[in-house]
Amino acid sequence: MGVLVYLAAGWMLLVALYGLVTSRNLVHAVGCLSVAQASTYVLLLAVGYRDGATAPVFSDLAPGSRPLVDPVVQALALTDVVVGATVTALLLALTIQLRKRYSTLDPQALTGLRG
Amino acid sequence: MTQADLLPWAVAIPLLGAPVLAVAGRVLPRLGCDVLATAAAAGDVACLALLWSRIHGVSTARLGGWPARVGIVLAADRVGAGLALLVAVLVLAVLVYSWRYFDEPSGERAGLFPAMVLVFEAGMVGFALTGDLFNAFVFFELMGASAYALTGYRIEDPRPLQGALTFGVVNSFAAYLSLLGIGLLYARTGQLDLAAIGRGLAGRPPDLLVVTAFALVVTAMLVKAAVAPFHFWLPDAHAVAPTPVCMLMSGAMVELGVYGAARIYWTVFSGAGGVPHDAFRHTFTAFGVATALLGAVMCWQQRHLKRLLAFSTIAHVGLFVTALAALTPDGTAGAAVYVAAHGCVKAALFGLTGVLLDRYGSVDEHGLHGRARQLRLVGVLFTVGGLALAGLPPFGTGLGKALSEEAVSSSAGAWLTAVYVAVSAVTGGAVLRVALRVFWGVGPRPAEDHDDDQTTGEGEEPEIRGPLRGLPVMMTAVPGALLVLGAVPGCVPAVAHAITDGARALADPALYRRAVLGPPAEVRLPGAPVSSAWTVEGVALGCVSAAAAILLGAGSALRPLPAGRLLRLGVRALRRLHSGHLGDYLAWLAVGVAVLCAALAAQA
Amino acid sequence: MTARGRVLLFGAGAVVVAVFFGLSCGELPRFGATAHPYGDRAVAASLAHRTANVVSSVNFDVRAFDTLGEESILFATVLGATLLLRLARDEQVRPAPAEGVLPTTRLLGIVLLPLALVVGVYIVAHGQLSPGGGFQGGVVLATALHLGYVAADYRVLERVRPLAVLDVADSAAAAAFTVMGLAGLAAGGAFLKNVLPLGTFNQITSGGTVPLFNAAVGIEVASGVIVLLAHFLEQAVEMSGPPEGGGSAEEEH
Amino acid sequence: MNGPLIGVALALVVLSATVAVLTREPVRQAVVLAVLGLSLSVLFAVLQAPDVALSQLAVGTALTPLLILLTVRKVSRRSLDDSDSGDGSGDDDPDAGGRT
Repeated sequence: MGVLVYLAAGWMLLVALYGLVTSRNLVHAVGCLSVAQASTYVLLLAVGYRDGATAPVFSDLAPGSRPLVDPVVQALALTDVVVGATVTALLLALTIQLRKRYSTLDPQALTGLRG
Repeated sequence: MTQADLLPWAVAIPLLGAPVLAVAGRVLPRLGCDVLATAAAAGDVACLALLWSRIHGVSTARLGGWPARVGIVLAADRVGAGLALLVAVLVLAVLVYSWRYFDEPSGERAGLFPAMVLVFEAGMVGFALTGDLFNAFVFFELMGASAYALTGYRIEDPRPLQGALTFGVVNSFAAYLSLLGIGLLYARTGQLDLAAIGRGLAGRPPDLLVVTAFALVVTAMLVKAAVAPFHFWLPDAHAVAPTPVCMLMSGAMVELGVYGAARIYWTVFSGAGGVPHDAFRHTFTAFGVATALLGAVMCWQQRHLKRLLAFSTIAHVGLFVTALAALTPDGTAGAAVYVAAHGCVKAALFGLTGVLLDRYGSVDEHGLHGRARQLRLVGVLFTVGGLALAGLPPFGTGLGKALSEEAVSSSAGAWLTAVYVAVSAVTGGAVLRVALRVFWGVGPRPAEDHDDDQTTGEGEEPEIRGPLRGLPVMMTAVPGALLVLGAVPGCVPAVAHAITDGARALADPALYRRAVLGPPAEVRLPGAPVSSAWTVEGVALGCVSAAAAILLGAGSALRPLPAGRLLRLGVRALRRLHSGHLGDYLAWLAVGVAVLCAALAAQA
Repeated sequence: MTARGRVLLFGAGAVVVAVFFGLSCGELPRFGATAHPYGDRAVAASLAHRTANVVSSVNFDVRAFDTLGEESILFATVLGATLLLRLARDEQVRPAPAEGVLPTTRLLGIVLLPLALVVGVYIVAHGQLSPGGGFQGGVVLATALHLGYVAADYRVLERVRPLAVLDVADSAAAAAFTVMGLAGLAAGGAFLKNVLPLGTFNQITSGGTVPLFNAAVGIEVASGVIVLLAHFLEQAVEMSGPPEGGGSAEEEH
Repeated sequence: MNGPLIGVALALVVLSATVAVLTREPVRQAVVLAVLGLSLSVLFAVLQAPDVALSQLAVGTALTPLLILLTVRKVSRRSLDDSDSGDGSGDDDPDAGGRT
């Protein structure tokens, strides 16, 4: 069961890159980017997991009574979730404006920048 | 104010200035916003100049009072603080340059553009000063987010939006790759501070996880530094970004990618358990030379001025990476001087291109042929900039090139000196060709070759309404000042010595580790100083490359250079690779990571 | 490059990267292993500052500089969206038509809106005690406010959501985070230092500056996300773009 | 007890991620991304990370799909009120035919 979780993160990244490379619609590409980001959450939290441990919150738990999962990776994943949400919002804003100026959203047809 | 205080202040000033400006922009007139923005930028320059002058080894600041094992420690040696100072100086220059140049939105959005520039500066300064790997990822994303919005600023023109979107997706994907690498390193060492990870890796011999983690983390740095084959996004983003943003991106942001790669290798992976020196040296010399040659060839082909300067930046990034790949204090010192001077010169050239865009609404070499004759001063400055790019001796770029050539030829091979001279000559020659054609109308008007797969500079909308009024004085004064600043390292030996002396600290991971992990005390730099003076062959090589640039520029301005059929086909194929298609760039990103992993693993 | 060529190129690169990543996953510590040195140090630091939720302690006390960077990214995105989604010269704004709503939806909205707002405030306030915090509570508050749009129509939402005030609140909260950090520098000698009295463990006032940072982040995220959604809604609901092909310089070919 | 639960949640995440990537039409992709956000929240809860699960629920399930749907509405709506030649947003769906 162990290494499977890490491999799942790798799979999600590469399938998201496949979606990005073969995308025919920029909104779909931005969605694939957020899937690629989801792979980082899975790897970070899998690295921090501990068998038989509980969440690192002492609101209903006496400190030291039970083994705890790694709280640092959770803080990193939290920061990563925020970064993902903001970058997705910014890229979607660019996509909206791009659609107004080009009649299509297919990377194949965007021929403004070449050479 | 000890150094430990100056470090957080350097990041806090722009982070405080941006929200204040965003709010003040609603009430203050345009002049008020500009004064406020300039004050914040000047304050940051003062803070970083003070910091840079006081650093003698590595100065650290423990944020929140926590040691490096638990919290985040800001650690700056002369190179990191020097790069942050370069960023601050360029931001100040850009804000002064765009005083009356920029058609900012009025009404409640008046202060937003300078506020975004200040956030961009905070991201770059934070990235240069941080000593924590995940914190570097956060500032990498902060730099990115503000750069995407600034690049796509002109929403009425379709191309900036496409350039910004490509820039955003490629850089963000590379950042997520590096986060996977950070996850691997965290699992192995249980640390996030650069020095602590380095010490954690030293316990075991290097295995595949270390090589893969290094490749993933350094990929994001190489994408930001636009090293081939990760460089495709840069010309698209530069061709379309507003001129002040181009000045910042080419002048400082790209160089931060090179600094990030060097910092991560020296501090984390250069020890016993990391990537062996030979593997790094051969791999990154190959990447550097490939980038330099590709950048030079593509730079010579361009007719769109901003793309031409963007490919020139890529070529010079290749030279910086080759110098750093020598893994000697001399190489680091040469690269540091070269980066400092190149940043100023390239920002000046972009500023002058902005003048052409403002006057004629075009940045196309063929379209502008002979039209800018009356802009005498701008023409002279543009030519001086071209000569500086070519490495003419009194300029800092000449000194940086000389020091890098000396370091690289002693460690890797004399043929690399030929690469330095050739690349400087070709890029300098391209700029001189443009100067001669646009400002002096030399030679026949180039024939309209209608191969449609080329971005022309036509039809660019001037970035300010009503270009009938006179040229704002700042739009020539700031580039002039930046060119003078680019000459300072070459002319004033004390400045050159300060840069090179500090650069030795980057190549000394033990010193960095002692400063960050040991008790908080000022750590002095031991060892013999690095040579930073002009040498005879340095001056000679500088003159050779400058002369070659003049010959190439003047020659091709008079009549197009003869090129063999094979060369022309090869160049056409190379240019078709730069297709502007997002999928292509990401496919090349995957290939680049694969090549990096394979090359490092083969030699590890 | 043709589509096929692109996929082949990607395939070659992806296979090599997959092999390297797969092998290095094999060398990672076993999934669920018990050795988490940084985690143990973080728990010790959190208990030293009497913060019950260790993740909030790491976010707002031990590694607060990361959170400062993350909030600056959110602030940059709100500024960016305001810049990018501004009214282009060839566009005009049409006020949204009033839409009828089922009485049951309206009732549900009226009941749920205050409830959701209270839950959001609760999550922000108890950030350092129970799971949640400034960011999660802020997003709950932001999405809760849009119940007004669901339960009524766009005009009601515009009345409930004063954009100018929210813009200023977003900037003020971003500046407040940095100012509190500088206060820590002035008082305690280190940027973002926890200088306030730590209070008693598991109480709402425990953790020194952690609740304050939580509140600042809560306000910034709530107002930032509302402003962000406002720009997207304005684009989707109100703005009508230039006539097809008129504004765009891209000719059809 | 946690092992099989993690396995199920992980399978759900991987499946919905793959489907999200292979769904070319943005509106359907937004729905699948919401399902992915939900399954990620479940996985994080099972991995004992309540904070991240709550923020993923708020962002991945509510915010990102909402933004995508608003973008799609703006994108398809633009061609609706412009190309009043009446073929609706058909022309806007370039990959209607070539489903890869």
